[in-house]
Amino acid sequence: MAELAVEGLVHVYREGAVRALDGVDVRIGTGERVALIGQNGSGKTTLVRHLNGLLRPTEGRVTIDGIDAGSMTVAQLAARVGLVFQDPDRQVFSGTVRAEVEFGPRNLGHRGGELAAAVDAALQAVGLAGEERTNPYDLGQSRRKLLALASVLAMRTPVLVLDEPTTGQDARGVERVRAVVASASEEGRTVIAISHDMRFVAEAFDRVVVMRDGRVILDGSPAEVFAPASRETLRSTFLEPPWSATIGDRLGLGSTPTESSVVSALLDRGAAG
Amino acid sequence: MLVRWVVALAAFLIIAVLGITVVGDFTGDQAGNSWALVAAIALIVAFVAYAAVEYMQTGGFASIGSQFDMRTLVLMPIAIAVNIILGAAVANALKIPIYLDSIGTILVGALAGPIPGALTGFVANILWQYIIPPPFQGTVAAPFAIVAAVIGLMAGLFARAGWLRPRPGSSGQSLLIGGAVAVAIVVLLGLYAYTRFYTETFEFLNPETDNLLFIILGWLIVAIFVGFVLGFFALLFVRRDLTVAYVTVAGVATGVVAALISAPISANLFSGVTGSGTDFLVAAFRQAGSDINTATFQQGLLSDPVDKLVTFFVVYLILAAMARRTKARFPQGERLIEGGEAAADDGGEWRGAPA
Amino acid sequence: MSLQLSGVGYRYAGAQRPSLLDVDLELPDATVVGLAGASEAGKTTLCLVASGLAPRTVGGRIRGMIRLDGEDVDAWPMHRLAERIGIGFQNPGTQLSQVADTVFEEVAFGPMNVGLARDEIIERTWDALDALRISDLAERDPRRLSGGQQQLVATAGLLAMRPSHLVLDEPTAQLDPAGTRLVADAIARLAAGGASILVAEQKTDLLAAVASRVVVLADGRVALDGPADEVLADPALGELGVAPPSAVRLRSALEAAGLDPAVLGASRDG
Amino acid sequence: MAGSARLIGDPTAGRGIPGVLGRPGPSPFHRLNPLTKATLATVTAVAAVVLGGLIGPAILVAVAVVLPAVAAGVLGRLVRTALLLSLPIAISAFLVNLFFLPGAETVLLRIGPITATAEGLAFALEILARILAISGAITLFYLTTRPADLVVDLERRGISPRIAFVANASVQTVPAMVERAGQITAAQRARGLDTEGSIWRRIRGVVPIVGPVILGSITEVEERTMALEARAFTRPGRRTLLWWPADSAAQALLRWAMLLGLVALIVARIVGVGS
Repeated sequence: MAELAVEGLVHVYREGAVRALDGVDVRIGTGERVALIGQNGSGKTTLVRHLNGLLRPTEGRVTIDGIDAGSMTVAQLAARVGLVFQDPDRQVFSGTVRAEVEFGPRNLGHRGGELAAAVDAALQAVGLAGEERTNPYDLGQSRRKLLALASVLAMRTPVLVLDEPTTGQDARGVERVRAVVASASEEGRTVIAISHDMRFVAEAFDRVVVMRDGRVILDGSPAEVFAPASRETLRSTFLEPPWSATIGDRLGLGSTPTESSVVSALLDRGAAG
Repeated sequence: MLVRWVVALAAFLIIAVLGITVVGDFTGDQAGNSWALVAAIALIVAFVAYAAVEYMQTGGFASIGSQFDMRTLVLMPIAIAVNIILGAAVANALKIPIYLDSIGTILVGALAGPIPGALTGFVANILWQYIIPPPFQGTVAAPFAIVAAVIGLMAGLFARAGWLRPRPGSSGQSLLIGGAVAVAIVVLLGLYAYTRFYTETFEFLNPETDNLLFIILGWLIVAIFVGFVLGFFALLFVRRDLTVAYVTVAGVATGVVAALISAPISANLFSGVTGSGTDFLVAAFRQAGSDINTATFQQGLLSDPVDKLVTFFVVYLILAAMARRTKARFPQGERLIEGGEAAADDGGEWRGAPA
Repeated sequence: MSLQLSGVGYRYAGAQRPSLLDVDLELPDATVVGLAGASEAGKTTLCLVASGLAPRTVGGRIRGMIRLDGEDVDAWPMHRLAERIGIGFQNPGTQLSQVADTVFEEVAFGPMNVGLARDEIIERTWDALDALRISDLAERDPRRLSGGQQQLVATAGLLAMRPSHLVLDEPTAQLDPAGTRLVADAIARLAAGGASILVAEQKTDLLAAVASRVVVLADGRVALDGPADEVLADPALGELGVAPPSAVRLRSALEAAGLDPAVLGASRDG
Repeated sequence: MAGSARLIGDPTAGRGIPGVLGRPGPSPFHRLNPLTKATLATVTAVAAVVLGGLIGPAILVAVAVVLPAVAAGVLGRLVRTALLLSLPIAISAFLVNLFFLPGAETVLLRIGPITATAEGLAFALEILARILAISGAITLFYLTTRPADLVVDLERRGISPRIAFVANASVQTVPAMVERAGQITAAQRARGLDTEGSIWRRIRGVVPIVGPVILGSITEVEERTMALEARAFTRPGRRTLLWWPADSAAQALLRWAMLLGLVALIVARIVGVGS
């Protein structure tokens, strides 16, 4: 559905300021699940804001299916790249949950049955079905965040970008977000998420891009990025691999970013021994 | 305690008498305006006198300060910022002949009460002129602080009377009656303003006039009025909420009072020039033959009711979108919630906060 | 010397059901108690009740008894409690006083409100900044700091009141890994110094590292209560909407696959 | 409070407040008490209105605005800011009066049906003089005074800490809210809101942007309120202030003199008008 290519991207907010992005090259294929990690200020948010045109490159370019994003308006790009911001209170304004979710698809020109179906599916996915008529501000903070996710999900964009989707979520909330990521990816949509939750990153994504000071310093599968060999590079930007990876390293199991990979590595070793 | 009230009353009377003596003429066409301004000024002076006596007695302002619970106090800076940002944006950038600089004031009045509302309006205009740095600084804001205070006061009183409480699912009959009453009140206010302030100089829709400006202005007024009535009934029946009628009357009434108080200030201090879109209306009315005082009244009576009507509706929408529990915790919040709070039946061991 | 809740229930104004029921909780001196539970299980409410903000500031109705160092605090006004119990929230930005242009004034805000002597305020402010190792930020504008730094400033503002107990409601929820580490280290250091802290957290790895005791809430009631390593290894944790710490999860994954968790070693430093 | 020492470690005595707090301004005019400067600004502004005409305000601007500005070394910034602030009003004043002053007869210029008159020009200049005096006086005040200094000074003189809070917090909230509006605009554009098109589209964008600004700010009220109460802000009685701007008897005298002068001017004006 959509292939993203970021080529030689440089962004400077003000003349003379530091380069928020300092030459980023990333290609992301259709249906990929990519986690973007790094400290605050490493350029993650600046990067994803180029994908839907909220920011324009100082140098370099972004293409979507080979078309230069610079030739499209933000409104046109919004139909291709849906971006969910971190703080739901920076977007919620409608009187009801349903109206809030309808806002995005309506802006894209969706109407009638198609709109209703998209909204229903999105609410179902985040567990807010049955709350259609609720005032969004009567929901708790964590459910309001899921509402913000639904409001972009319903736009059915080929690319979905999530900024810190698991912040403030409990175990069930994280599970819901993971399910949303998985099903969107199965539908062939590309999912890109910024996250600080390394376990979530290792378990829900098939590719991890690590940023520091406006550059990509690591890019690969969770097994590659969280491998013992990458540890020092991760540390240089204050990131710790998930516990499973640390344990796997300690036991000499190779790279085991998830619990299941530790288990299978141990089973393999048992079989071999 | 008694001394403060006596001093406040004395101050009110002194200023009122002084104002009448100085301004002199209270019998002319614009007597209502002068009355309103003098009364508003006297009200403020009385409040200041009350506060001064309390300060002399106790070295503080506890009796006034304690009316402001912490939540109201935290809301006030937000309200003031909303006033200033929207007000500056409308005046400097949009150049439309309304102000939209009292949303915060009316919001505080509605949620917290008349006195906090009045104080928010007053303080907002003072800060706007003295403390807020450019580009939001207001060059002509402080003299209108009195107007803002009265707006906040009125909003607080309307909300206290329950006028902003939602009434969803009102019956068609009550909507019709309520709507008719509201339109009647607005038309009466309009007629009052028209006969008092427009008939002498401004030939409303006079077919013999050849001045393009008058024709445009006349049709503009007709358009506003027709649009208002249509929009009003549409909204009333779409939302099926009788409160729409209450909000309309509250907005228009507040607007008329605001116009009465602000016009003399604008005319005498700034000759009707405040740098916003309203200046062009003043110019038009002067071209029609009004003197500067009359022109600012005519402009105010056109701009303010529209402005306050829009503002009251915006505030009503904000209140509707706010979380119920957030509203309920403000001093006047219970009066903004449909049906009020049904207190669950408690056993004896449940208790509230210590006094 | 302790903060003790016995049989405490609490209901928000206008709510049909209580948000807390029959909660017994003791926060002794020199102890860190962790508080876990799903969203809307009552963690935040319990923090508000323990600090006295509910019902004093929030409204609503309470029952049961709260004792501070043996004294019933029911009739205490909030400003009196504020000198004994400090409470911190998850959002660093909203905890700033909005009246301070420097970190120093921000941290001194509470002691200034209490009306202490000027020298005393200055001493306490420097001490609090030192305790969190942010004295070098004293002249900075608190609004221009990172979220983690702001959270430390907010915590220093609590410490400057010299409370005997601290209540922290998800202090790291909004922070990036570096910010989380700053705050977690500060909690661990205060705990090692003998502080008495109640920390509500979704991050059970953090609780495993700092708490000696953990309480899990479900539907406003205490579901689990006991030593941290026991509660955090309890099989019921998942059903209560709490993700077990990484080490515990890994161990259960091994057990489920028929492997002996002993291969992981005895460490619980996850 | 035996438990307290453990939370805090060993006290290290002997440090004062950081140097930036209440740091004196660069010039003697900066170092005047904020209330003195505020009085000067208010008296100048009111006097300009009371005097009217061209010469009165001009002298006022020279004596009470330009002279102090030169002494404070802010004349350049003052001129830029005051002009910028009064520009929209100046344009209005000229358009309204130059062309539309009723009863004006001396025609200067005729553009189609519109005529510019000499009387209109004179009247517009008078308004402009008044506006320039007001904006100059106020601009001089805040170019030489930090808002916090005035608020601290007023609090020392006895205004309620609650009013002081509202004033300080308002100053901080305005830029914060503008920043918030920027973030919200980004979020809504990401949801397909078109803010770049026709006027009608821009108007449709007002609610999705202004709505979350206000609602989100109100949602934070609860947490801010709790954070302030948890820091004993509602305790009755006086707060301790760490520092406050210097004042002197001479300045107090000056302030009263300015106020008396203003009252005298107003009285003279009323009597003069009445006779």
